[in-house]
Amino acid sequence: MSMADAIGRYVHDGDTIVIEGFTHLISFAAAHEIIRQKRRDLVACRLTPDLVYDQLIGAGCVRKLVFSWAGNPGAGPLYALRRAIEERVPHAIEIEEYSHFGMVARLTAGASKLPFFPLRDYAGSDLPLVNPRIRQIECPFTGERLAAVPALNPDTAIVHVQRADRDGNAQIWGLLGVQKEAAFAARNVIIVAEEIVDEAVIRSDPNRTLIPGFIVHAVVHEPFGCHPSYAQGFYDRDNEFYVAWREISKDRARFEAYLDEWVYGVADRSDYAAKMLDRWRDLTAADRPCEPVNYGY
Amino acid sequence: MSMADAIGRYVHDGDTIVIEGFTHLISFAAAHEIIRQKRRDLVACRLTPDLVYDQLIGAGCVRKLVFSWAGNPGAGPLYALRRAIEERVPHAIEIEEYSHFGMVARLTAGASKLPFFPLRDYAGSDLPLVNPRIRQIECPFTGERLAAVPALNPDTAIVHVQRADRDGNAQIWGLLGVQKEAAFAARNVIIVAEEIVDEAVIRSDPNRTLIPGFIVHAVVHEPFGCHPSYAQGFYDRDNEFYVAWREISKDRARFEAYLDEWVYGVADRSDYAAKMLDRWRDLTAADRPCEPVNYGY
Amino acid sequence: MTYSASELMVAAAARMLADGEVTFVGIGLPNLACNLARRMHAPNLVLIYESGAVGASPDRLPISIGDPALVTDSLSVCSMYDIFNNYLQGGRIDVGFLQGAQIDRFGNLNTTVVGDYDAPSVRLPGSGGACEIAILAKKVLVIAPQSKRSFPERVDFVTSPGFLNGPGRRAVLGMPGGGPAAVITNLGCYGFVDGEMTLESLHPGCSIDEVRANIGWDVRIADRIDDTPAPTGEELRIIREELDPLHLYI
Amino acid sequence: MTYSASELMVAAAARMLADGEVTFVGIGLPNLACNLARRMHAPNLVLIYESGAVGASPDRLPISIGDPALVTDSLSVCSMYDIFNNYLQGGRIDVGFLQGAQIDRFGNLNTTVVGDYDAPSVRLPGSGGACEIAILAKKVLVIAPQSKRSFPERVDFVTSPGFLNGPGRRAVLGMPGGGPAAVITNLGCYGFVDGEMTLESLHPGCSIDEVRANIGWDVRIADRIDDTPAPTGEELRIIREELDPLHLYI
Repeated sequence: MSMADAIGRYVHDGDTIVIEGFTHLISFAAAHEIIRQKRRDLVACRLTPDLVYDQLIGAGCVRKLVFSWAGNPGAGPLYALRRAIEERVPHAIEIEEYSHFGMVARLTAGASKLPFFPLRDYAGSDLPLVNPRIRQIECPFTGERLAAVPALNPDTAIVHVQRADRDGNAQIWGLLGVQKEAAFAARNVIIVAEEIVDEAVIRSDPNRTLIPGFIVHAVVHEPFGCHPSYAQGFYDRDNEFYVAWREISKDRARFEAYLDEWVYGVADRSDYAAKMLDRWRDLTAADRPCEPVNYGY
Repeated sequence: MSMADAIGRYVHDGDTIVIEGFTHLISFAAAHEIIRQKRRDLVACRLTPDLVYDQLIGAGCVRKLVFSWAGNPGAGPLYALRRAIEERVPHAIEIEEYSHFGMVARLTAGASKLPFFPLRDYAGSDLPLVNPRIRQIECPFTGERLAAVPALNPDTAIVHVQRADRDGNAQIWGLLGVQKEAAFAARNVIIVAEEIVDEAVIRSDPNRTLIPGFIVHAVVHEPFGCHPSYAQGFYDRDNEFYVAWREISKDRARFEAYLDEWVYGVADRSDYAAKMLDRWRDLTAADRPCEPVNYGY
Repeated sequence: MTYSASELMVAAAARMLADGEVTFVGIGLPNLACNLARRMHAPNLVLIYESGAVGASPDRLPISIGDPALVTDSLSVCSMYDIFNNYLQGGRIDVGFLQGAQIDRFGNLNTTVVGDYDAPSVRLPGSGGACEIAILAKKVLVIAPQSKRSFPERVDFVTSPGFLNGPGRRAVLGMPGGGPAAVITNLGCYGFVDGEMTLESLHPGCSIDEVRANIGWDVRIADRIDDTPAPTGEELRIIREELDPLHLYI
Repeated sequence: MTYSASELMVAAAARMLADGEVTFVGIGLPNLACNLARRMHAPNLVLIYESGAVGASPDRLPISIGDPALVTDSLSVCSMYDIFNNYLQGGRIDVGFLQGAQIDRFGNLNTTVVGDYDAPSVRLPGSGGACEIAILAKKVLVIAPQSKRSFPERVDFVTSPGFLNGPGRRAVLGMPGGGPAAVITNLGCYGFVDGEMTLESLHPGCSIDEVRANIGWDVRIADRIDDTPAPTGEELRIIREELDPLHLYI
């Protein structure tokens, strides 16, 4: 399925969405398509909003942000997000804030259809004072009081993976983040794959499969779909772009110009990748194959 | 470390132990050494007691069994266990019984030092009537009542793995069972490895590492250490022995004769393996290597 | 063509599976039924084993639920945490197969003890994953040979709840799954009406008298009783030649 | 030999790490301190990043906590579920490094907002993993340059609790971790006495007056103040040539 079709079908105005990936495997391709299709009023959930949600927020797609760490890793603040919070530009957004553990716990509960997840967290922190959805629960065995957070069950989860077959059986290596939990928690799952491989490749290493195809609704083939994020074994993170984003996002006009050139100004990800071909080449991963294992019996 | 040293140091009379492995990777080598060292009053926990705990129970090592399915998979009952329960031979044992999900939840809680784990289970079942440690908890968000089971934190977990380095960084493929949870839940961890590999092999595929070396207390090199259970990629399950066990365990004298020959009658696992060499050869796995992945950047 | 009761049960169970359904498979007859369905009308049936194998494609008959043949060439192998939390409790399982030493009028199953729990006359294996499959799978199919002893009016111990003591009780307890949908015995197939096991078809050559003689209560019988279709030659060929060539279960 | 305040802070933090400790590492100075310690006196220090990399062995300076260089050649890469549940909450982390836009008298840290939460004068990134590291790690080390603004008597928002409002409060709340053990600034090193930040050493060339001029309360001072040892030539060589050759953080 094309990314345009996948977003058209599975991301609607007002939906709760999760585009996950902790630094690694962030689907900028999906976010750009959401911006191009001018989705509005999204409830955008992610541990680290990162540039990807800074762009969605600055483009006016987001009504509410649910998150745990909102910065440009190693390069300062997310200015489009700060403009929305501090100056209501392009419009005000609501925020709902946890810590990483809280967000991990929310998706873990969502994946397994528990209504909440218990964790030893938040004691003494002011976070529960500003987020009434961080509550307490008493252990029925020890009487201890623990924190509890509610399940997060997005309408749609978008997960970029290194390889998948046509049915969406998806394999990831390197940082795994909360992608498995996000996929199982969601009503609809879009898998975006760096590479579409034969089912036999998947079956040759079943422990590597993080998401089974039968819970997947759309499979999109999108090489270089994470840039400026990265895909281990395919291309490195574009750290220079992350640093450059600081100045781009700081200035509303430059932010708009960026969208005009790299989002609205391209038809799709392959157009973007073609325009970025030299950079792609520079970022291409070195070869570090794993020692294989034997699945015979 | 030798198995004799590992068991000598980390399994004491009265300890709560877990030897995990769901059909796959069951450390019979460790169980036989526990029998040889005549450990007593163990609280033996495992989802599926299997032949391995049938032997421990029949040998008189176990005071209490904590479990969720006690049968000889595909071949009938565990007669030594039944003799203990029904006839108090060699002595009575206490049992504490859950379902698989309950045992998985108990070890999951134990691994993450939660005092309990919530699950949608046991409604309408008689299991909570005979096990007061299956309780209820109310969701602080929805008010729903869920089941809760207490954490299981054994003194020692014994986990057989396909490969580990000298520090105990341990990799498993094929069925993963609850080995990761058992190791993290335990105070002491014994890793038994089919193969000791160079650290570089482990580092070549870090996603395959289930248990990090720094939580491991003893590393034992024990090829063929699972027989009659199996190790994917090394040797097949000895299904004939599982079937034969039916008749062996049914008869107390044959059970004793088995222990005399294969447990007390051998010095250690390498002695056992040498005695079983033809069988080992017959069971040796075919070659089915996985497609490698690239960890470069 | 002659066939055994087991072969008929396998064929009848296979026909109850729809293409694309996600099934939690047990060893023995359920495994044969699922693999027969895949080769007949349901090529996209997803087979999941509680051991962690998803989309298994075994090239020999698995002897146990943790057979290495279920791993080699499967689509995914995950931890038991994932199987029970994300697959089963996560609502991803359409059909769960269960067996039982006893099954009662309301589809409750016992695999724990015959007699008193603390002084059992027979100690059975226990729940395994059966309790949660009974509670969480969207529907449950039961395969069990029928006798007065194994089909009592009330099981000695409810390991895996069916409809408990009648209609509505599952909803009161907030049980997510739909409960037992069918029981396939050596004599006939039963559905559930108002939560009660109800004879819906008789296997070729079996009579209602025989059914009554082998069940522990005054069994409910549907207004219209069909004949269970006999297994076809093709079904029997697949079962005998491809699935269970050593005739371990049939 | 001259050195920057950052280099001194890295060296001082490195010396606080014992061999074999399991540390939760942050990007920037904490990462440099951990990697310096590994090359000096603590070759068996275990480095864990909240992104999931365990026993990382990066061959370039990681720019973010999710840098691919932390994955290649690491001992283990696991999900964030595992990191937060089994490693951190599981009590496996000896030392957690934290930074903060504000730190107060009792070691409470703020990385959420300056000013009012609902109408902040500056919106900061938020907790990330800091809140739970502060609660669960056996001890916490803080590296932060010192000023009256960033060291107020009371933080605007407690993102990551230290000793809250004084001794004993952590125990009352049942917090498993030991709380802040040290704060390393550009002027000196602090320990905690009765839960209160207490100056224990002054960096070469720094004075108590300077310390007082750059802290928002009447700071407690230990009876005996040591001189923080200057970084050695070998430490500086490792920092400059091996760890941060592009001088991104020093």
